[in-house]
Amino acid sequence: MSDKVKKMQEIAREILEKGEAKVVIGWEKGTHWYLSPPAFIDKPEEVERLVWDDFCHNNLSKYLKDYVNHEGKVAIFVKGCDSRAFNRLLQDKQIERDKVILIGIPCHGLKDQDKAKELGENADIPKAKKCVECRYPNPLVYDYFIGEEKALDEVAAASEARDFSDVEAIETLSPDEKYEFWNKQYERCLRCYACRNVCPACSCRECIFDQTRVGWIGKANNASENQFFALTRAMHVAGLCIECGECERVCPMNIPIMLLNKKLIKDINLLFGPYDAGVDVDGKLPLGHFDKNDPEEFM
Amino acid sequence: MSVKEAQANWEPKILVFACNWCTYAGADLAGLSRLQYPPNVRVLRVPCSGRVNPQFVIRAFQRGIDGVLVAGCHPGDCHYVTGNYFTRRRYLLMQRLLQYVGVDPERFQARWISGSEGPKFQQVVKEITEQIRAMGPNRKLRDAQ
Amino acid sequence: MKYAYYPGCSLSSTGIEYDMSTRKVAKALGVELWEIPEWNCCGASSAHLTDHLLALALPARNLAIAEEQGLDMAIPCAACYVRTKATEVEVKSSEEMQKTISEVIERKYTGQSRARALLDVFVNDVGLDSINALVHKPLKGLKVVSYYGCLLVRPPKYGFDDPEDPQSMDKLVEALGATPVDWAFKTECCSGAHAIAKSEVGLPMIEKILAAAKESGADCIATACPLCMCNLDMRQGQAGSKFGRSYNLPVFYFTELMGIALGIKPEELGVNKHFVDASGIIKKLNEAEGRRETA
Amino acid sequence: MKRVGVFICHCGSNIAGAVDCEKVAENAKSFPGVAFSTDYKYMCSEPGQELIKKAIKDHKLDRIVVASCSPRMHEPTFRRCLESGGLNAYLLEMANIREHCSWVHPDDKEKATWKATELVRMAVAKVLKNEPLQRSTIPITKRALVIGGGIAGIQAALDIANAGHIVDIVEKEPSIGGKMAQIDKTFPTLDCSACILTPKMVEAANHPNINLITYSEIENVEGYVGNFDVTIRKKARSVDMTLCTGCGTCMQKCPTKVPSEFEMLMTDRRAIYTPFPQAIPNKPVIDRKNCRYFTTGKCRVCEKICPTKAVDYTQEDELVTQRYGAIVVATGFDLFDHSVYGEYGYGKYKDVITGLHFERLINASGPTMGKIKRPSDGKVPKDVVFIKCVGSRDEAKGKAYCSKTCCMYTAKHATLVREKIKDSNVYVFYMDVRTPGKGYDEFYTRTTDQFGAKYIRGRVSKIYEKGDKLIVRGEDTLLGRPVEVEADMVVLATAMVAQPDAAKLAQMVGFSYDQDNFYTEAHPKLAPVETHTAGVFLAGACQGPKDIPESVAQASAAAAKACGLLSKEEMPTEPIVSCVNEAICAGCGMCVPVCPYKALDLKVIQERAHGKTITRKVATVNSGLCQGCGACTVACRSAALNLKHFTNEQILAEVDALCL
Repeated sequence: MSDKVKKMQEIAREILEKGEAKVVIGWEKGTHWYLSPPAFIDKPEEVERLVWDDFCHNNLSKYLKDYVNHEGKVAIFVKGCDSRAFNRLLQDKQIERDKVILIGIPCHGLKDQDKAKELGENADIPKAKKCVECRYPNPLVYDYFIGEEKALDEVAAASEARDFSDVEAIETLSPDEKYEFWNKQYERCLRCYACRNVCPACSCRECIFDQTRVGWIGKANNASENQFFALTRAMHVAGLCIECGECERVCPMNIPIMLLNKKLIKDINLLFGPYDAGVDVDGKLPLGHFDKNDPEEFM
Repeated sequence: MSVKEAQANWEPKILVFACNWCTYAGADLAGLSRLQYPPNVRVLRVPCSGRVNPQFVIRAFQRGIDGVLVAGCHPGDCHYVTGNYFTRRRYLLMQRLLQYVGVDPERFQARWISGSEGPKFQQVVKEITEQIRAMGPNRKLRDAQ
Repeated sequence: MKYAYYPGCSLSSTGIEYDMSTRKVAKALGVELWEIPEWNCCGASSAHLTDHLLALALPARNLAIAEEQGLDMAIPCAACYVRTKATEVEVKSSEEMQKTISEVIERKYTGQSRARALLDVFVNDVGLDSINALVHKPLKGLKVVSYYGCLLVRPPKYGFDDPEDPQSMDKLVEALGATPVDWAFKTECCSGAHAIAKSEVGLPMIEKILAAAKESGADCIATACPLCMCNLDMRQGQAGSKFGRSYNLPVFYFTELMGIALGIKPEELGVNKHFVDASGIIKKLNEAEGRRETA
Repeated sequence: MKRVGVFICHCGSNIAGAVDCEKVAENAKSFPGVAFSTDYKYMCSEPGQELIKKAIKDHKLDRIVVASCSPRMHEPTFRRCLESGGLNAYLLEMANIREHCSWVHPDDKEKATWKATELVRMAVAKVLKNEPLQRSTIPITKRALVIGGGIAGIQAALDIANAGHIVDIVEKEPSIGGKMAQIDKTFPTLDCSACILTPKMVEAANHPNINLITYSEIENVEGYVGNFDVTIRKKARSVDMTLCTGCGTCMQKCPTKVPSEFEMLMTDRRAIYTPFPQAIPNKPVIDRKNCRYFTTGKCRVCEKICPTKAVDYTQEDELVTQRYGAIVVATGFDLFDHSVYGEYGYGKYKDVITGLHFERLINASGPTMGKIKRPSDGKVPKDVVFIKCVGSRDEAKGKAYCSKTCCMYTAKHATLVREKIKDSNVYVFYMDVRTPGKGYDEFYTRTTDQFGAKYIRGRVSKIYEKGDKLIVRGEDTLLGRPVEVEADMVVLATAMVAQPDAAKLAQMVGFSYDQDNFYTEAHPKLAPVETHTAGVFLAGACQGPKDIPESVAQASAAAAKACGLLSKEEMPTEPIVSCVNEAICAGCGMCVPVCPYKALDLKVIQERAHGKTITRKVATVNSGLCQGCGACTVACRSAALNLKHFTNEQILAEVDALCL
């Protein structure tokens, strides 16, 4: 057991024993060696279930929404992206800072679950794509911290520069090629809405895709309605997506959802200046304000 | 009517979301000045261009519109002070997103047309109609018929 | 600290002492100057009077070589600096221009390598404190007016200093132990090439600057431009005699003053190549130092 | 079952000439929900309206579509028609088949008819989803607030007060009077500024309907037209206004001297002071930043000397909240800081001064008793240079706009120099001379012809000191040659700029301002004193550079607007506003920053969930503030916000109907 896991369990135990929080949300080992699903621990003796390994993908912050009306505090473990998700939900006033204990854990970059399954346990498994591109491996906000403070710098140094080459590859296609590409993707969409449910930028009480009364979206599961869903979802998380890549990971049809999200991130940065969602809680949202000197293309 | 005939008789349909205070007034002025333009545009009146939800635009494409124009007051002239600045931000993104998924740029456009710009309204809708007529009916994002 | 060094044409002829002193001083300060191999003319005024693209492309080639080495360019001559800076600014502001220029010079220049005036490098990169710490022979009692000329800090958007009342050279001479004297002619035009082609226009302009420097009570003028140097130094006698005056105002490149203060021999800096004899000032400085040492 | 009536207007031949109106009416009969459809020659005429009313009754219509001219033209007419026919006015939709159809497609009747049919179909689809809306009324508080006590604010307050309403003037300085109090004479009549201003100041102070709240600032503004709740910070004066008699003894004995802002720092005032002798109220305040007692804890001279024991060091800032029906903003202007101009010496030459300095120099009550003496050595200047457009019409270093007043006040200054110093020479460097206004150009002509001021068309490129002279070097662009003037003093006509805190106040009250922070009028021609915020009016130079007559005229106009509002007991509100579906609203607050009227806010509600009472936040719309733009509805991702009369459902229905 690594020191980090020991420390994790130690902190969790302390928090539960002292009654600082009613529940600790972390990760535990799943059915397969390449799965580390969320664990909800409410008894000190169960803290040994907690793990920290190459597959702790789940962004735990979204679970906090389930505890808003619970009494007492909730403790959760946050990687860099989980902490941005936490900030996001805080910004959307969906959770309260003082009802949560954050245990920060610098993330070394996780491994690709699909590849792991394919290559087997002893192979050299590549990092997940979102982790290769990650620029915030360190938790931005925390109450407890696991590992050395020094680790922060080391992990930060390991992160690589932002890469939009996948978006650019699509941008260079002709309109018809683009349409064909996306049409193929969204023909497959089941509209299970798993991408929405897992997303820390989606914080509505009732999503418009569930509002049959207004009829924003038709019931038919076809490419047209699916694309209405895809484009609208993308616009709804524009300026809010924290690039945790959870939507793409949970998609049962392997639709490259992050390619849409990243396109908007790229354009927001290009048009309105550098912006990373979930970093500055008090800052203005890209679509929540404007600059009189924004680019002018509609004259 | 045969399929061929239907194609030959195809007329583009263009939806214009026009804010009440500038573009709608500009379109009124075009009428008042008897400035002719193709009868293919339909103006939908909204209070402000900031009222135009991108979902309306996608919906129009789904239902078979060939082109959409969102038009409002020039920046700084918004009747509601700042509405069009938000429109600008939103549709700068939306325009790029639509192109990214393969919608031809001519199909979705945004313009500022003031209440005094009747001739501009005429010119813009003429241009868009011609562009879209040349491209033929829109099939993208469209419901299966 | 390493820079791509671009001496430019003047510094191998009329302005040779600027080149000599720059190299000596840079070495003394631990600044490595890597002379751009096969550098070409910056185009000066001729190019930008002829063709805008040509004027941008000429310095771009030098910048491109510097960029390949990952270096910024240090440029002593004010005119070379402004031409090169103009290229850098245009390339940075337009992707299209960047493409066009790269096509013309058949090299890639992206705006990464920056054009830097030598004065800017010394004052802002090396820093006044580090320079002051290396001063062996402070220029005690020497009253200096800093003359920046019309190009070094203009246009404002290129400038590293205030375009109307620049301060960097004044602060530099102060760090050398001298007394900077404030005056109103810091950025006045020295008449450039008019002094050669139209002396009836040029000489009165030179005369005004010299008169103002004299009136301010300065012992000498510090400059950062080889053409200014020519006009103020070489033509000082001519300008003076035209108005029946004798100024006897030595003119120095700021690098020469730095060299003297750092303890480098004046001959190695090229001070003996001036038209207006500067030996009197050197002598006075030596005497003053002698007194300090014996005291 | 909804029953829609469709009425197609011929508008004589205006519509019928290009559109087959009968066919459109016929086509409309097949649209879902249409119970009756007809056409008529002039729908807006008396018989036309009767036709509609009769059809409502006969066919039990509950929603109406009129296809005619632009709704911008006759929507109010037909709304009234519906009301007198017994229907709610908002159950009307109009299809614009004249401006948007017949007039622009006169040559293709078939296509124009096709388009008119579709426009009607859209209107029918929309009207099926219309809801009856009720106009409500809001009460109006009969009290006005004037922010700023300069000439514009005083004039506005007097006019409102004379109309019988209570007015409060809030002024941040210790005295009302503003910039006009500093000015010596006014153009083009050269009458004394103080002689025309001070009586107005006294009138305001004595008016039974006016309350002066000086040395105070606006802290917060809430509410909306008719009901603004304004919090005012009354800064601690350290002098009890009820006890102080204004005898002025304290000001003589105070040991601390501070450069006087009123005198442009050219002479001193005391730490306990009134800005100028004619100040109103003429009771001093203690400048705590400079007062010896407040900085060192020792002194108390003023307290000892005060015969009425009015000095009170323990006073604290006081916050008072008052409700107003209307607000007039008259916060005035500031002067451009010319120290950005290196060519004029970055403000370091003592004898390069601004026009306002000059006003104090020639003012009989100024630091030199009206004798023109230059600041550096007190010498009477013989050669005076004026430079116009310093900061104005200069996009590189200053402002793009023209400050409007400088041409005239520079002409005034030039005249006064020539009048007071007989052997003087006056040079004026200018770009253009702009003198529109009654008697203005005549004044300028006298300045040059009678008073002999030398006008030089060109900019000054450099000023530098030479001995005790200032060398002004520039270009005479009419002669095409450089000029050099040896001057004793240089006066810069610096631009009028917005007050440094102008944007802050605008944000607080909730109206807009331009890129230069001048306040934006609702319409440059038709609503020049209104703002986009109902109940807030503009007066004077806070809206843009203005001279005194213009400021006064605008103040009276703003006052008339305010009085118009205050003369009513209540006012109707437009029911087309946003509304919140609290069941859906997640309380994320994304709608709040997009509202230009501060109409959106979050509130806490209680509800039962899983057997517990829980609280959560939801958005709330203040329908008094909401103007119905609908920006919030798009910011709301879950569509919990909707705009009445332009609902999501209505617009989607229109889109769908068009695409059939």
